[in-house]
Amino acid sequence: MSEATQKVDAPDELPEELIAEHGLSPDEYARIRKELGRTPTLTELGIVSVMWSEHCSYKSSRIWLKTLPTDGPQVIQGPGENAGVVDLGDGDAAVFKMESHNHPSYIEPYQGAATGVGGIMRDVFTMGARPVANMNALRFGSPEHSKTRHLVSGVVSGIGDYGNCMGVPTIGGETNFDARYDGNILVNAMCVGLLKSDRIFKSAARGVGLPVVYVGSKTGRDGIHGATMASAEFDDASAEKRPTVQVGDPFTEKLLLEACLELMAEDVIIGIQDMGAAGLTSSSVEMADKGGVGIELDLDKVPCREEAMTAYEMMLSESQERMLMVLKPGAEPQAEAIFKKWELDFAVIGITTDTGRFVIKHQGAVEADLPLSALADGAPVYERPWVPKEPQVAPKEVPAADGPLSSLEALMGTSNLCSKRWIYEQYDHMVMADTVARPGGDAGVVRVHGTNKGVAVSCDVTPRYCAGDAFEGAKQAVAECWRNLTSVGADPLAITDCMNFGNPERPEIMGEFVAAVKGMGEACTALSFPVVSGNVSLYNETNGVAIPPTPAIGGVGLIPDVAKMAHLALAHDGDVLVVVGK
Amino acid sequence: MKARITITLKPGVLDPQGKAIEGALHALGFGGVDDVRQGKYIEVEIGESDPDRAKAEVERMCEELLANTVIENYSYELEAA
Amino acid sequence: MKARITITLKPGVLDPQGKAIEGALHALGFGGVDDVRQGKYIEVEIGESDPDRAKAEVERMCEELLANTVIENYSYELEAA
Amino acid sequence: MKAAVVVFPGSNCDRDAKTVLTQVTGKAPAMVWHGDAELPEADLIVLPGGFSYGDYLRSGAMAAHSPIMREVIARAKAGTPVLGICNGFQVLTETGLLPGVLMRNRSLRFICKDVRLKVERNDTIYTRSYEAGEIVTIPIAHKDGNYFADDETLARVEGEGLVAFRYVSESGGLDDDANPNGSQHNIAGLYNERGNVLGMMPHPERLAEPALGGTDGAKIFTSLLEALH
Ligand SMILES: Nc1ncnc2c1ncn2[C@@H]1O[C@H](COP(=O)(O)OP(=O)(O)O)[C@@H](O)[C@H]1O
Repeated sequence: MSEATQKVDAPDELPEELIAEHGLSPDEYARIRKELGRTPTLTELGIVSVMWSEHCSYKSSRIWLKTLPTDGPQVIQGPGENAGVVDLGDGDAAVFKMESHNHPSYIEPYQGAATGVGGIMRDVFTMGARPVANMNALRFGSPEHSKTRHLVSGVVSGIGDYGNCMGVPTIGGETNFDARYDGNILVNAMCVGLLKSDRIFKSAARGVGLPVVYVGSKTGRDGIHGATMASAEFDDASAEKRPTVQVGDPFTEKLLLEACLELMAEDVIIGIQDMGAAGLTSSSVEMADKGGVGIELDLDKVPCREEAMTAYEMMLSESQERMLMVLKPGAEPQAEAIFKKWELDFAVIGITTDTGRFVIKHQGAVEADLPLSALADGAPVYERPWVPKEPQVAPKEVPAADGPLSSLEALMGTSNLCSKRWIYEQYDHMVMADTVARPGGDAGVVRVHGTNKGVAVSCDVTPRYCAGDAFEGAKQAVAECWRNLTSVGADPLAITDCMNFGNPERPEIMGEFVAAVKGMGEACTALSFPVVSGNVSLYNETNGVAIPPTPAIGGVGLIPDVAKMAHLALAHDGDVLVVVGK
Repeated sequence: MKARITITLKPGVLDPQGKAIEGALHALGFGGVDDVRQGKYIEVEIGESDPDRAKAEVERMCEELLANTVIENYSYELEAA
Repeated sequence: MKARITITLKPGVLDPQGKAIEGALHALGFGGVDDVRQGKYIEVEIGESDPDRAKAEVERMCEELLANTVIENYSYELEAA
Repeated sequence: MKAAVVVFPGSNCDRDAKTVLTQVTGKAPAMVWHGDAELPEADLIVLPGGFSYGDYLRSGAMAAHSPIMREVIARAKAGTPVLGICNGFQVLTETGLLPGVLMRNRSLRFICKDVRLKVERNDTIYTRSYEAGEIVTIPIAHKDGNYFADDETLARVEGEGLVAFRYVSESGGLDDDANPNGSQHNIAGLYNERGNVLGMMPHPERLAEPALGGTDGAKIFTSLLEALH
């Protein structure tokens, strides 16, 4: 233990059920005890449990994600920050990422999807970018399932209401239906932002004695345990976990966006990080860890919406529309003026230290004093056992089609291929007045404001293929995304991904994951189409039924001159149709 | 019978609308105003005159459609036509 | 005091939400349901303990902001804290 | 022509309005923050689209009470042209500068798509670049655009020729199918009696450039430029 440790009033022992409820295995708990040399406090247990959850630590996936190609001359920022950044030339850059909000959207489709969109947009504007395009990749259960209708309409209106209110166009996405998603829908939201490549903001809190500042909405008891919930398999008792639903407030997020961009135009921010899953805990740990400093928070200063919130609750709250920043000393009044103008909360809640420890004080007591090294980089990493799965692509008995026309008709009537106009008409896809290719085509395209350059975006994966062969299916998803971008005339630049799978503790699921990562990696390497950001969502399983492996790919490309963009519509009578490829 | 149903957010659930209304009331000079919460009010004429059956029907409507019981509570009054 | 304010559409004013709810209730098998109207319910804590002044204040809030008196009526109850 | 665009918390088409005004007039408009009590001299005031105050309570209700609106109302009454687009139209009805209200769309859903509009008159400052009765394409993007007024108001609005635009089919018919949101008399836009205030749900600023798919929206701004120099 370092000298800097403070006096903590820790209990003698914590009940086993409590530890299990926090999703920590006995081994993991033993590690914490060893690390601390004592029993953790409840607040510490909460902090560790969220930091070591699958959602935050990527403990099952990390070793495999490392194998993905992430470099290229176009890459300004690869995985590791809030979002990836690619070069668009002339000092312009695109920032993008995709993220899942699967479990919350199943429990409360409207709010779950809305807060998913809010979260991914925060990831993008935390980097200093103005969000300019949203996409969403949705998987629902079979259209006949009793819940599907309710889920579709809730998810779509949640995505729409949040993005529409933010004034960011939703320019495309994809939607599939399959009975294997009956109990686990997937809501993957992607956001693309634009910034100048010399004005990128990162999360590292470099420097000691710097003010740690909280801005945005007040903290309530929303979503406590959301991060652990997102990493736990569902069963019929999960309805009990309902009060953890977070409610989105896109209006406040719009103010937060404008206030952050206004402050970012000044030269006062050292590090900035949005509070997403595991809110104050993960944001402050990440900032301190990346900056190589310690951090001390005084929770008495945290703006709270509810009375008598405990340290545990404040550290684990997932209230939305909040940000944490580390400022240059003395810049507080300037920053405060901007946030007050936008009618947002602003509070200095802590300071960076040289102790390497994460210290939480509340009402005169030290509620947590943990070594930062144990929380972030020291989180467990598992090489979970996996077994390869035989490709299941041998065609079963397929009844003979009675002619191409009727087959075409039948295909067009399927829920996966039918028009998605009902969905994308609920999304404002024209706000910002730069949408040059609207939904309905292969890729959506927005102009870089004030230029002729276009950013093309596409989301793709065909879960059916991945269920047959995860390796080939993931390869195909990358290739399809690449084709969709090129088909509007864009040069594909890079991808983000959202890896949605079942329970990784089952070797055959882990096998699917491994195969998909390998397939993605192979395709990305072959196409010089690196991965610059991404997200993993595991445990998409209900009562032992897993979703088909669903590695959703979100790609971004550059169109040097939108006047030369290619369109889907046939333009003139007498145009010649050509098939290329084999 | 007529049912008058009030649907409110559960305590602790964030109420962005209430918050914004509170801000607007302050700006309009209603300084002492606090704790504004917005809910829904729904009136339904039900073709049921037996109070017990009416109650059961209204509750079923609230549970199945009118209230989002994940985040909302409901209450109601019945009034004979 | 706490004010519980109910805002309803004036009779004769089209109510798209009420109509949609009615349709959905019918679809769910609540066949006897009729005349569904949706309004708003707002709770406000006001820093005023004198009932007359509280009444005046709530009415002013409703007239100025909470209700659009072109299409909406309001009613309220006051409750001592 | 010197324009001013009012920015409310939650406005999100303010930049779009600025872009098109700059393109058409050659001059960037003044962007005025809602909290300011002062409004600069302007030949045209634009209330842009968006979700002022999140559209909470009622769309436009809270913005209608912001300090800057007192000044906007005074200018409108003195004859300054005021153009309210989408949320701006909702704000105008909430202030009473335009009659009626914009209720939830009858589908209860947000709708974003191109619609066909009939330009009812071309003798106003906003429409002189159009032909009278011209059918144009302009997008809508709203959840609360369902125009409602009582019978008496409707009769007056129609009698005085205050309807600016109606939703129509490609052939100009007032079919119900062409009415995207349930508006009475397919009303998409409305003038005040004096003709200096126009509120419209469709977004002319979004279809004012060939690259965006059309230029029908630009004519509102070129009309204003011609009328106001
Ligand atoms: N959830 C969604 N959100 C927005 N747009 C969508 C969504 N789902 C589908 N779309 C749009 O509908 C069109 C058709 O989608 P899809 O059938 O997946 O096409 P494709 O197979 O050609 O990629 C695309 O332009 C796509 O962007």
